[in-house]
Amino acid sequence: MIFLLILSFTISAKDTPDDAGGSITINVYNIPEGTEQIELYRLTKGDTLFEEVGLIPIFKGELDDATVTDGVLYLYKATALTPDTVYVAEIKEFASSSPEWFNKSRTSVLLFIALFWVVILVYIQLAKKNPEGLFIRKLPPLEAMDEAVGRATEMGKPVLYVPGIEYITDAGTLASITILAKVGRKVAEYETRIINPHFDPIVMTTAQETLKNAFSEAGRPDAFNKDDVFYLTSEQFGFAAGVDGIMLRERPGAIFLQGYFYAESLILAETGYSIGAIQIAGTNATTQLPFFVAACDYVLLGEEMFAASAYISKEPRLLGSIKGSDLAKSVLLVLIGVGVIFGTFAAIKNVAGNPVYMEIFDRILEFLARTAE
Amino acid sequence: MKFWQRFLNLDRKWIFLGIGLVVIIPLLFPLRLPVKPSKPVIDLFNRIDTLGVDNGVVWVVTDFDPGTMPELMPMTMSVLRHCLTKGTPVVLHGGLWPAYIGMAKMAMDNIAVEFPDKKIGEDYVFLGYIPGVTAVILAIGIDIETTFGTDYYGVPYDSLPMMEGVKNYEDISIIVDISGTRSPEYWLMYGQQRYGVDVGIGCTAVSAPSYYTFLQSGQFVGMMGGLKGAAEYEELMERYGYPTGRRPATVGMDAQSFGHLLIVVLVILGNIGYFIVRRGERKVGIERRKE
Amino acid sequence: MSISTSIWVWIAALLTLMIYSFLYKENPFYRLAEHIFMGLSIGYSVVILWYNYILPRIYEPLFFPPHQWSLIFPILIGMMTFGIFSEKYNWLIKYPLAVYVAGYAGVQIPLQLQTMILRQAEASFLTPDKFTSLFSSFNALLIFAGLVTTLIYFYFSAKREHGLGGASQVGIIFIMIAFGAAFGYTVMARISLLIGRMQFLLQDWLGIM
Amino acid sequence: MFIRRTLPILIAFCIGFAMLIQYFIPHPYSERFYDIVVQQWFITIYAFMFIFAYRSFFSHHIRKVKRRKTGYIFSIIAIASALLMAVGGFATRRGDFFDSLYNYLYAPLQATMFSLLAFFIASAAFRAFRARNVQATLLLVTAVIVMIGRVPLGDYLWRGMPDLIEWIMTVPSMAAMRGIRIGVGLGAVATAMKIILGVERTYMGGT
Repeated sequence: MIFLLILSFTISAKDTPDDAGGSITINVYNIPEGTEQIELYRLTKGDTLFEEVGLIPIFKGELDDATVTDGVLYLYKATALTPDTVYVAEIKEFASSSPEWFNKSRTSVLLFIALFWVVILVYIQLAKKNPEGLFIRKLPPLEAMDEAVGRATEMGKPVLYVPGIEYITDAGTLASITILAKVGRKVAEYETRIINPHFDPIVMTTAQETLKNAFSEAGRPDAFNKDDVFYLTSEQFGFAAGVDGIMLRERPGAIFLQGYFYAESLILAETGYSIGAIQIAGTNATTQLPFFVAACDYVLLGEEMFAASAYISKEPRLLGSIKGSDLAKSVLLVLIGVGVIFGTFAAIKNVAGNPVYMEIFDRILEFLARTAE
Repeated sequence: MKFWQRFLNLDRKWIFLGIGLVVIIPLLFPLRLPVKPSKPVIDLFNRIDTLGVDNGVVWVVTDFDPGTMPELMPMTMSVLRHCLTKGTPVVLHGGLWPAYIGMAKMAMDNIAVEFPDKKIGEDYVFLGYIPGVTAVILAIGIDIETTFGTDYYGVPYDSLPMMEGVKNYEDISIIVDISGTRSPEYWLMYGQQRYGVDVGIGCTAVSAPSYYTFLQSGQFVGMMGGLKGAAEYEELMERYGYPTGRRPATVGMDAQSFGHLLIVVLVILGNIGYFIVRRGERKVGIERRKE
Repeated sequence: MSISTSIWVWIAALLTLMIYSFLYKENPFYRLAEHIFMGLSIGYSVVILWYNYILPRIYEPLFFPPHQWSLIFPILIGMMTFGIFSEKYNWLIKYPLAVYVAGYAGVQIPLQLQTMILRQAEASFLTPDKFTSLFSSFNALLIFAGLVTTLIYFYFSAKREHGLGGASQVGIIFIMIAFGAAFGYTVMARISLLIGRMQFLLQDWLGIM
Repeated sequence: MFIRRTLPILIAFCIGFAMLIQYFIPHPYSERFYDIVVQQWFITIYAFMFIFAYRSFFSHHIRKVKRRKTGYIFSIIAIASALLMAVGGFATRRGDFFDSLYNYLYAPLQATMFSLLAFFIASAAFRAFRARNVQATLLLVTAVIVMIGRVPLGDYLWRGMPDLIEWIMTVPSMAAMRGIRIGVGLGAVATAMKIILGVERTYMGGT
């Protein structure tokens, strides 16, 4: 306390780092006790009068003056008002602002992205060389898909494939289209029928192409009926009601609900259950997963959808990215694990009052905090 | 087993009727089960309650549409009433997306009726929709006047007495985002993280579970989750002697309780039936799927 | 309170009842209300699109000084969307999609990485302040275990053997608890919406509440 | 072939990469670039996609009316409602009449549509939500506890209920939610990267 009192009220000004210019950061230190407000003034080089900038929040002791012009020199002065005294602090040298070309506080994010990218590319190359070499574990819902199509065929019933109600920009919709190709090939092989209603016209055209190719690959291009892939409506409940109607009329033996769903998920899953179809769902919409888990026979949970589409296609690009994500997960696990070790360490040492460990620990936390910023 | 089989095939109209009744009857003949406020709601209430006149304005955002109105409108009204009664200046911002301005307008119209002596522009301000979503959140941190220009009714910003001296987040005490969307994350990322403004939220019960992460980390000041959260806020308003209107959320709580009870009973009965019937089928050797 | 005399409230009430008639069975009244709704939502979005996007963002900057002629580029790209109506030129739509989808992908990468991944991981570090009491220590460890096992559950490139299998078994327990909680909350939200509508019918329309 | 296949992928790469790099450059040029792309390009293209949806809507209903398909009268009503709302909005410049259409037609209809889910969820709870395995059982048990605990009835039955719910939400549920978020986030980042690199082309029809 005594130290604080004899340290005098000071101010510093510097170009705000990592910004687009037009801003100078002002800091005040050793704010006198009992200060009620701190006012900030500014003198532009060449002028004679100080103009008021505003109040510096006392608890922060920092203000970004965003009203400056790049390249112009300024002098700053702050006054701290206590009930009985006015303290004044002034900077010695002129300050100016300028824009930066690189945001240093984001370096670690850039590094993370670059690494992630390289890892994915490397894995894609590896997968191209040796597609069998990259292992992806089996996913039960995927295994069940062939069986479901088979069962529908046995019963002489069609297969219904609902691709969700998101646009083509969604990662889940993209995964759904890949899964559709797999289901389509099986359907063509078994010579049964696939019904594929759509919410979005653009997704519909993509699905049409995909199914056409799938039927050709299975050697039955003639069996593909373009009218079975159709646009229903882009109104959420209208779509749900329409698909419900199809379920009740056509009585499909297998239902695939794959893609991004919203509140209608429940209506679809319930009707599907009530007609006794095998239901295989998959969505990256975490809020809708509970309904699928409770009402469907098999569910691809969130990220499993992406893995499933990689597994199906055995395509290097997809396999590579799954491997990349897994590696990133391992890195995170290690990071969290290190955090735990140091956390525990620090917790123990903190009690013992060992400043060295606390120092190391703080450093690491600081780094991670910066990474996350 | 026959009974259960028939029971499981019960026409769903009866279930619909049941749900309708358990909601309507408690509304007409309320039991008034006590509502106990939870910590996230108390935190939000206290934060707003302890604000003085000169701590800055409360910034309420309506990021929802009619689909979630029953849950979120009572929250909006409570927070507005709370501020207006206390005399805390309050800004109503008509949402980050274009479709939500209708909700803000509705709340404004109610306020005009409930508080005839409070003046628009002096005691509260209504700002319209500005395109840009996250860009708007960032822009408020720089200068509110240039971001909005006028209020919803076209009155120039500098002619609004209440907004005199209100320049950016420094002059906003708390953002209360009432939202049926992902907007709380945006206010967090761009408002709280970048400019250090406090953020409290009101959200639907659907999204509440995923926001506990941010509550726990202290990034949100407080949270009202779903109709229950709204009722808890009304309860606190009542306890501290603030006007609560018709308390739409609290009134709905009995219906909510019994609605849940019925659904729980249905889940349990459905599963009992399922197991009894399935066991029976196994004995006779029928495979479930081909029934 | 008594029955409403406002024509608007009556219209709203009748439309509400028409929708609910669907619960009995699909019928012309429901279809009427449904189609009115579909039409209104299209009409509403046209108005909103015009006043909030096209007027301030496209029309005014293009036709009033200072003219932003650069806008012609995105307009041309946007018009390529119409290629989809022709069998021959449907590949044109690849251009607007390329700009839109890839552009958003670029914007999204750093944001996703920070808010969804790095920050979430950071919040999971066990810091000394999480061990203030026996209960909070227990919770901190449980959260840690839940997070780690959930991540392991979503680990695809190794067989589920030995420790991994056990860990992902634990992970699925946490996941199912989270789903259960989300399920409960969603039920709550849906019931609340119904209560809201019933309040409207009983209070604003009939005035018997 | 070039303009049909290669060029769109090149464009995707350039714009995606530029938008990514922009994040790390605070300079005004970079911010200006971001403004132009996000505020002008994205929004303009987005608006065209809307127009595309309008066209789908009108052509769908007009076709029905022309062919006198069953229920074509409803298509007339849908078109008329769309025109009513649009004309109402433009003629009054979003005035009181437009507000009333919104408050007393559009809002109640949307809210009621959503509230139908309350009925369906009840029916689904009875008919489809089965404890078919350990996972689903765990889900249903938690759901039942939360459903009872989050309403005043739960508090009435057992005073510790609200605390139990808070604990479930903030500890086990939150931990798993965080894990799922991280997983989905990584998946989204990986997909975005593949889109920029042009290895993910499904959105362009797979070619």
